[in-house]
Order: sequence, then structure tokens, then C-alpha cells
Amino acid sequence: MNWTWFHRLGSPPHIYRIAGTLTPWFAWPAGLLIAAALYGGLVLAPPDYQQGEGFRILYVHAPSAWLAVMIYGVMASAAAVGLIWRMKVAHAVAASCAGVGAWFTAVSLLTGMLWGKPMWGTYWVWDPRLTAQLILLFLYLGYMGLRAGIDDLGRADKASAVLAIVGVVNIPIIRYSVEWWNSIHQAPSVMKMDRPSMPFDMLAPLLMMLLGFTLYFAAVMLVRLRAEILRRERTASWIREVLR
Amino acid sequence: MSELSVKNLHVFRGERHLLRGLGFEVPAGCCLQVVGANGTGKTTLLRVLAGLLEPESLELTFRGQRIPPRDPDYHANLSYLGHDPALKSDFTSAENVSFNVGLRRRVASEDVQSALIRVGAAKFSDRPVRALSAGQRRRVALASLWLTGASLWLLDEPATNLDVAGQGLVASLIQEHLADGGLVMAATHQDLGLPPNQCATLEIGARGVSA
Amino acid sequence: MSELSVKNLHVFRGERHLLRGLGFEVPAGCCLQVVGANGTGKTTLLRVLAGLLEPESLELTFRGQRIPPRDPDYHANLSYLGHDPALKSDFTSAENVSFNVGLRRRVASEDVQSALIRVGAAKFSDRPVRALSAGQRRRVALASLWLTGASLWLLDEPATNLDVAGQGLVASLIQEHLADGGLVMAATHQDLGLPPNQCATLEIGARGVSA
Amino acid sequence: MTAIRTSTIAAAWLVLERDLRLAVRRPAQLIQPLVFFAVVTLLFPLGYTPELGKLRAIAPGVLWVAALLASMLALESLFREDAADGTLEQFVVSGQPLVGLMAAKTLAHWLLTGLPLTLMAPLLGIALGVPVVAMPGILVALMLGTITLSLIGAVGAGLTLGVRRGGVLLSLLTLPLAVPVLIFGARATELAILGESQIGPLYLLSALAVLGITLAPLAAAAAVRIGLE
Amino acid sequence: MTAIRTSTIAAAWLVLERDLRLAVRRPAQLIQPLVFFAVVTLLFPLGYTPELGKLRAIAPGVLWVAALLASMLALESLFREDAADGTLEQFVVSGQPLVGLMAAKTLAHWLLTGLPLTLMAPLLGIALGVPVVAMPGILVALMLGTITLSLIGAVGAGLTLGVRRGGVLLSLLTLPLAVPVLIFGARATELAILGESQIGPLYLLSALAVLGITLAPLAAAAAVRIGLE
Ligand code: HEM
Ligand SMILES: Nc1ncnc2c1ncn2[C@@H]1O[C@H](COP(=O)(O)OP(=O)(O)OP(=O)(O)O)[C@@H](O)[C@H]1O
Ligand SMILES: Nc1ncnc2c1ncn2[C@@H]1O[C@H](COP(=O)(O)OP(=O)(O)OP(=O)(O)O)[C@@H](O)[C@H]1O
Ligand SMILES: [Mg+2]
Ligand SMILES: [Mg+2]
Repeated sequence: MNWTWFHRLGSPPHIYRIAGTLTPWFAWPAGLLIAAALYGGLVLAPPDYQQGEGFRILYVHAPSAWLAVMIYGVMASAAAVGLIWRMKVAHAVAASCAGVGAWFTAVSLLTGMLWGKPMWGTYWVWDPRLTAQLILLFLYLGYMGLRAGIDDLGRADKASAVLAIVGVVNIPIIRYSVEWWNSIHQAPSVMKMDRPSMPFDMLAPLLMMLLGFTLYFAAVMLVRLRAEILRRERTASWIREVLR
Repeated sequence: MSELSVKNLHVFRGERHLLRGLGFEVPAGCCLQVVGANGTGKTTLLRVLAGLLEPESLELTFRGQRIPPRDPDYHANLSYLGHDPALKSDFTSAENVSFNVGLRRRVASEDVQSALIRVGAAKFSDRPVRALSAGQRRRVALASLWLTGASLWLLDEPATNLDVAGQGLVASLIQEHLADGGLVMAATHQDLGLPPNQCATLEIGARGVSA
Repeated sequence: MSELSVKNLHVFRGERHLLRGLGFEVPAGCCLQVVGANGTGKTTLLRVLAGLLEPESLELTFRGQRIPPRDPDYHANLSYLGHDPALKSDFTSAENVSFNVGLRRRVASEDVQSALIRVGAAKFSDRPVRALSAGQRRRVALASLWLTGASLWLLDEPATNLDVAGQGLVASLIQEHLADGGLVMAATHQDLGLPPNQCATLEIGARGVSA
Repeated sequence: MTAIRTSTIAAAWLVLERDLRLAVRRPAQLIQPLVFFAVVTLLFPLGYTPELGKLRAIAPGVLWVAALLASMLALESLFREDAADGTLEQFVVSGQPLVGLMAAKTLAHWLLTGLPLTLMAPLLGIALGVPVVAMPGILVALMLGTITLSLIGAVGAGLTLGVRRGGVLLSLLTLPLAVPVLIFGARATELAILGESQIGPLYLLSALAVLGITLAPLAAAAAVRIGLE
Repeated sequence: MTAIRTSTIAAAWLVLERDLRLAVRRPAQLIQPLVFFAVVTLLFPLGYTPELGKLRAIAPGVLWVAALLASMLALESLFREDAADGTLEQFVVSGQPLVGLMAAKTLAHWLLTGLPLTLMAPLLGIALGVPVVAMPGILVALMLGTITLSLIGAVGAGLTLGVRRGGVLLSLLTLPLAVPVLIFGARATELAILGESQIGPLYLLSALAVLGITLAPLAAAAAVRIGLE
């Protein structure tokens, strides 16, 4: 098997260039999709028969909640690649994911809280999904805290990679246990989100938004990756050529 | 034939390319004294060889075998004495030595006693290490080193804190070890009093340092 | 006239009567080199004089004044350099020196810079201490010592971890300090290269140690 | 000198024995988590309500949170001292598999904190109005749960080795990972108090412990290696 | 060299400024006490129940346990590092009154943990179902209480330096010393939640704080001096 593609994939200048080329290809569709989804969601979709207009916050809330989990997966995979194949670029990818993921988590929490006030009359309820999402935020913050706490870059990469992997083993367990916890207590679960029969004109913008957010994440991640590579390689000779 | 050969050693610390393609060979029964100004990378070199620091690249051959990173057999053959002597202050010298050596090989308590006598630590071997002076601790660390029976010794400033007699002790331990066909790499500015055919000098940093 | 005089010094460590009625005098402009085998009490002696260890009894006279325990004026006049150089690893050398000196006297940042140049630490003065080698840290500690302007220096193995140039640096710092009328007590086995009229030797432990 | 190499098992045993022996020399370290456990648990009757009926309802949560925090408090010292005095370096250099040595250290931590906490729980349970019949069930749950907590903690402690003032960060890393243990453990305790069957949560607790035993020492060893560089 | 001696105030200020600067060097560490506080708070609903109505009843205990723990975790490291790198030795040798320097270190600790925790409490209170009107009362109580906790902690940390020298018993005393703070603090918080007058416990908390401010730096200085010997 020919592994050269793999090693080229690991070379910072190569990735730096690819990332630069790809960014617009993600950024533009992301912008368009998000704009279209907003129009579809805020204008075209009919108000919910139960929740009225307030439900429209869903179009930001749900996709960011999904993305938050997905990005953790991407981050942990990149970290694992970095650890196993000693690929520095993969560590840089993981590092660039963390901040974006934490932001999406925070956005889902905040939009959820804002939504909760009119719906439940309180900003916070110990609902399983909310709780699991909060724990996810802590996992992100722990990851970022560990990175920030270690001064040597190589060590920070490897240690945080171990943490990310341990975390990814735990996320399903945490989600399961939190569901289980809540089902025991049968809290007044106000959050009735399982509605398979969502009408198409409500669902379509949601899916568009999800795709848009995903592309947006890819674009932001690439931009951050380029910055990260520049920071790491600032003494390398190819940087001078690139920046010239 | 050279017992230990290092080729193409590159190490970065922070962003600085500290060791650039360093290579050297050490035959059996020989001591390589590593010298160089402060901050040139002596400690770094020893830690890399002890497997404590991951180099950018390294081709290491020991007794004719290519050594991959984290090779247990290689490690079983080496002993590292760094700045921190790995002594538990609540244990006595004897307890510390038996633990540190016991981690590597079976050791009888008489052997521990005789090692402590050898390094001049017998007088205080029943006191907890916290009540020992800096030089006394150093001697206890030397006892562990001597007792492991490893053939490659990596010593980082072994004579620190030692009095004149202690410095002589270090030199004689090294000489004895070399006579047994052992190998020593020592980062020290002290004169080890070895005959010229047993001692080579590696000066690092003249070129290798960028800062 | 002797600047520093110690009489009737008794120190116990654990249950052992380590220093038994030690007494000595040091005139201004003189260095008292404290020697003795490992564990005889050199560090103990210096720590007692620095006020870090409470002796059983001590009659201390400095500049003709009887010094009671914990006298701030006496402390303002002395500087102690022990095994741990009191450096914060997140700070740069310059920050560390300004803090350590600033605790005692007002200090301008140019003075700090020139002190770092004096000890050969200018090259790495902007790096955090955690990224320095053992000898580089030692140099930074010497810069603090030099800058405090205290007249009595208590040095415990000041040349540890230093390369040959660094050992020369310690000797020359001491000589300079003596020439300014300062007083030095140094526990070291190194030859400080002082003229005989500037250097006395105190050998402890010959009798004083019971273990 | 004849050199019979120490087997991995023997080396791990040596580490375990050493940690226990060290703890016995310094009883303060042994007692501190217990005192913390007691203070936190007893704070609730003092601050909340003296009514045993109400206290019984919060007993599972309080016992488990207190145990979790006490176990974590003791964690920091697990690796810090060994890192500072060069012992961990010697572990790496010794050529013994680090995984085995880490497993031994984790076991020592459990024997020195998890086990005493478990044994102390009935006493505190009584203060919270827990009926005596519930004690065996609570003991089993805590026993299983604290093992997993020690394992998670060892990974966290290894990861924060190179971090100065890592105490707070350590708890930040480990507490979210310990959430499942807390949930299942508290539930098992609740069921024990209610006198119902604990099979479900105990089963899950055991599963977590097994998962931890398989994976945590590996992760801890990797973390320590990284931390020493 | 002209030598203008540093005044005691200036020296204390220098110590305070240094500790704050060290913390700012690692901004992540500034946020950590806050996240930590949130994580500990999260544990109680998970261990107990998701119902806000019930959670409100244990909220005082939860907030105070979290504050105690954060104080303890952060404090030990504050002194340990200074002891290990020789900074405390230099404090003693400097001729500056150790009491002033210890007071500065304690203040730095409070600014870095106690104060942020206090400011964070309202947010966590909401998550535990505490009504907004209770917040000012809770803030005042936590402010007073965390000061005392920092002061007690400083003595404890000083003592742990000399643990070997038979300070074993004393180091165990500090946790019980914190108990009155916890009791009065939790009581004040409870009254605030119930909307009743907090005068009594707040008065007692202030008395404890004043007592702490007068005695703790002295005790901490003495403890450090003993610990270094
Ligand atoms: C802080 C508050 C909230 C958080 C953290 C939160 C969290 C989440 C998460 C994690 C998801 C993804 C669900 C999954 O796939 O498992 C989600 C989806 C969703 N949330 Fe929330 N949520 C919050 C508040 C709310 C509120 C107040 C409502 C409305 C009553 C709501 C309605 C929904 C809906 C309709 C979905 C998408 C449908 C679905 O996935 O089933 N959420 N939320
Ligand atoms: N904390 C202690 N408790 C009891 N005895 C101690 C303690 N610290 C040191 N000692 C003993 O006191 C004696 C003097 O110790 P000290 O550190 O002063 O020696 P030293 O002359 O400086 O030796 P070195 O050259 O090794 O530094 C030693 O014999 C030591 O064992
Ligand atoms: N953690 C680190 N990060 C970045 N640079 C470092 C780190 N540790 C050491 N260095 C740098 O690496 C260089 C080599 O350090 P090393 O400790 O190997 O020197 P050394 O030759 O042993 O010096 P000494 O004689 O002072 O012990 C030094 O210039 C030092 O500043
Ligand atoms: Mg070195
Ligand atoms: Mg000494």
C-alpha cells in the first residue's frame, strides 16, 4: 500500500495550503444555507400550534446542539490520529475544534435557556438533555483548561489527546446515565421534543440549518487551523515563503 | 566494537533546535564525559537516552541491536541518576534503596546494607531521609545506582553536594563499573581521574545552540 | 574588629547535638569558607545564621551589636542563597529578580538588567524560568544575591550546577563583595581563589558530630 | 552480582506495598479525606433540617457527592509527590510496564481512601437517618463506585502532572467523567434505603468498574509518560 | 548601590501583586474556580433529584460545600509551591514581617477564589431553584464566609508544611474550624431563600471574619516559620 498520501497529509505546509483553498468552498455555501434556512424558518414556516412563534428559536437551538456533540467526535478522532501516528497537524486540528465546539455547546445552552423561560417559566430545568449538554460543556472546558495549563506544546497536544479520547468513551455512558437518572425521578418533563411528524415546511429549514452549521464549522475550523499551524511553525522556513 | 552508538539525534526544546544531528559512539569499559557550558543540553541528552524525553529523531544502537523507543530490555540495562534522587523522605535509606533497586531486580537486604556501607551511608542508614543532609542523600542515591547492576549508567552531575571524599567515591564507583565492562555517560565538570584510554569527552553546544 | 562574631552556638537536629559550642569571628572584607564532610552541619550553621533554624543557644554579634533572634535590621543586612533558588517558573528571570530583590529594597529595572548581564543571564532573561537549565537558574539566583546589596552573604554550595565559567563567576562575585567591605560565609568545597588574607576556613564536624 | 529481573507482578506489588507503608508513616493523609467526608455529610443535617425523615431522602445524594469529593481531594497527592522527588522518572526508566505500576498506585489510592470512606459510610448514614438494614447494600455500592472513582482519578492526576496548581483543574477534568458513577451509585443507595432490589444499578456500577479497570491504567500510564517529558 | 529599604506595606503589596500576576499568566486558571464551582453544584441534582422545588431546600448546603472545597483545593497549592521553590525561606530571611506577607498571600487567595465564587453564586442559585430576591443576601453571606475560609485555609496550609514535625493533629483541626463558618453561612443562605431576616447569622459570620483577620495571619506566620525549620 502506498502511504505517501498519508504522510503528505501530515505535512504542515501542505495542510496549510489545502485549508486555505478549501475555506471559501465551505464558507460560501454555509452562508447561503444559513440565510435560506433563516428565511424558511422565520418567515415561511407556520407558527407551531402549541408553542406559537417562540418555537422558531429551534432553528438555531437544535442544530447547534447536534453540532456540539459531533464536533467532540471530530476532535477526539483527530486527537487519536495525532496520538497514534504522531501527526502534529492532527493535534492542531483537535486544538482548533475545541473552541468552536465549546461555542456551539454554549449557544445551544443559551438558546435553550432563553426558550425555557417562556415555555417552562424558568431558565433552567434539570432535564436529561440539558444536563448532558451541560456536562459536555464541562468536558470541553476541561480539555481547553488542560491545554492552557501545559506550557510545552508537544506535551499539551498529547495530554489533551488522551483526555479527549477518555472523554469520547465516556460521552455515551454519560448520556445514558443521565437519561436513566431522569427517567427514575420522572421529573415534570416539559421538554416534549420527540415529534416525528414534523411538517415538511418546518423540517426542511431545520435540516438546511444543520447542513449550514456543519459547513460553517468546517470553514471556521480551517481558518483556526491555519492560525494554529502558523503559530506552531513560526520558526519554520516555509512560513517565511508563505507569508511573503 | 562500540556498545552504544547514537546517530542523527535531533531534539527540540520549546521552539529551539537544541541538539542537531548529534552522533557518537561509546565502547564497553569506557566513560563518556559530557561537557559544555550551562544550558547547552547535557541534561537533555541524558534524559533522551534514558527514555524520559522524546527526541525528534534518534538512531540508537546498544550492543549491536537497534533500540526502538520504550524498549524494556534496553531499560533494564540502564540506570539514570538525575537531579532528583527519587528518595521518599519518610523512609530510611535502606528502605529507599531496597525499593528503588527492587523495582528492577531482586535484592537481599544484606546487599542493600553492603551497598550503603560502600557509599559511606551505613552510619545513617536507619534514619529517615528527611533528616539527612544534601550530600548524605546523594550517597544514598549512589547506593541505588551501584546496586541495580545495570550496565549503562547515565549520570547527571553525580558529584553535586558531595564532599571531597564523596567526589572520590563517585570516581571510584565509575572506575569499578568500567572495569566490569560497564558503560558510563556522565555530565560533570569534575575530573573523574580516569586513565585516558577509558575516558572520552563529548563537548556539546559549541555549535548546536541557537539562543 | 570583627564584624560578625558567633559564640556558644549549640544546635540539635532530631536528637543529635550537632553543633556543640561553636564559636568564630569574621572580620569585614573576609570570607569564611565553611568546610567539613557531608552531614557535619554546614547547611545547619548557615540556616541558623539566616534565622531559618532556631538554635539551642547562640550569642551573635554583628557590627558590634548583640543580635536578638528575628531582628529585622540584621536580616535586612544579610542575604541567604540556599539549595532552592526561590524562582517562580512562570516568571522570567527579570521578573523573578525584581521580586526577590524588591522584597528588600527598591530596585529599578535597569539595575535588574545589569545584574542579569553581570551573571551571564542576559541571553535568556526573557524566557520563563521553567525553560531554563539547572545552571541557568543558578545564575539567575546569583543575580538576586548580588543586587540585594546586603553586606553579609550566606552561601550554601553556591557553585552547584555551574560550569567552569560559572564557578569563576561565583569567585569573582565574592571577591568584589569582599573588596566592598562585605562579609561572606560560604559552604563549598570549591577553591574560591581568594588571597589568604581574605579567606579563613572553618572546619566543622571534626569533633562536633556524634553519629 | 546475579541479577534476577523483577517480574511485573512483583514490581506492582512493591509499589503498592510502598504506598501503603508511606501512608502508615503519615497518618494525617489517611485521616484527612475521612474528616472531609464527615464534615460535608454532617453539614446537611446542620444546615438543612434535623428531621430524619427528610434527611433520609437526601442521604444517597449527600453520601455520594461527599465520597466523590473526598476521594478527589486525596487524589492530588497520589502523583504529585512522586513526580516532585523523581520517583515517577525512575518508574519510567526502570523498564517495568508503567501500566502495572499505575494500576498498583491506583489500588493503593483506593485502599487508602475509597475503602475507608466506604467503611465509614454506615456511621454517617445513621446520622442521616438511614435504616441499619440498608447498610450492606450501601457498602456494596460504595465499594464498587469508589473503585471506579479512583481509576478515573488516576487518569486525571496523570494528566495534570505537568500543570502547576493543578488541583482545581484536576477536579474539573475528573468530576464530569464521574457523573455516571454518581448517578448509579446514588440510585443503588436510594434503593437500598427503600428496601428494594438494587440489581440494576449495581450491575451498571460493576460494568463501569470493569471498564475502568481495563482502560484507566492504560490511560494513566500514557498520561504520566507525557507529563514527565 | 543606594539601598532604600522596602516598607512593610510595599512588601505586602509586592507579594499580592506577584500572586495575582502569576494567576494572570495562566488566564485559564482564573476561570477554573468558577467552572469548578459549577461542576460541584451540578453533582447534587445528579445525586439527589432534578426537581427544583426539592433542590431549593439543599441549595444552601450545596453552595457552601462547593465554596469550602474550592477554598481548600486552591489554598494548599498556594503555599506548597512557595515552600518547595524556596520562596517562603526568602520571606523569612528578608527581614520583612512575615505576618504582613502572609496576610497578602491570603488576600490574593481570596481575590482569586473566594470573590469569583461569590460572584458566580447567583447563577448557580438559579440552577438550584433559588429565587432572585434571595441573591443579595446570599452574596453578602458568601463574601463574609469565604474571607474566613481563606484565612483558616492559610493557617492550615502553613501547618501542612510542617506536618512531619507532629503538626498532624493541628492540620486536622482546620477543617473543623471551618464548620462554624459553614453552619452560619448555610443558615444565612437559608434565611435569604426563605425571605427572612439574616441579621443573626450574618452578625456571627462577621464576627468570625474579624476574628480570622486578627488571628489567622499571626498563626499562619508562626506555622510557616515552624514548617520551614
Ligand atoms: C438550556 C436549555 C436546553 C438545552 C441544553 C437543550 C439541549 C438540546 C439538545 C442537546 C438537543 C439535541 C437533542 C438530541 O438530539 O438529543 C435539543 C434539541 C431540541 N430541543 Fe432543546 N434544549 C434546551 C431547551 C429547550 C427548550 C426550552 C425547548 C422547547 C420547549 C427545546 C426544544 C428542543 C427541540 C424541539 C429540539 C429538536 C428536536 C429533537 O432533537 O428531538 N429545547 N435540545
Ligand atoms: N530535619 C532533620 N532532622 C534531624 N537531623 C537532621 C535534619 N536535617 C539534617 N539533619 C542532620 O544534621 C546533620 C547536618 O546536616 P547539614 O545539612 O547541616 O549537613 P551539611 O554539612 O550541610 O552536609 P552536606 O555537605 O551533605 O550538605 C546531618 O548529619 C543530618 O543527618
Ligand atoms: N522545558 C523546556 N522548554 C524549553 N526549553 C528548555 C526547557 N528545559 C530546558 N530548556 C532549554 O534547553 C537548553 C538545555 O537545557 P539542559 O538542561 O539540557 O542544559 P544543561 O546542558 O544540562 O545545562 P546545565 O549545565 O545548566 O545543567 C537550555 O538552554 C534550556 O534553556
Ligand atoms: Mg543539566
Ligand atoms: Mg549542606
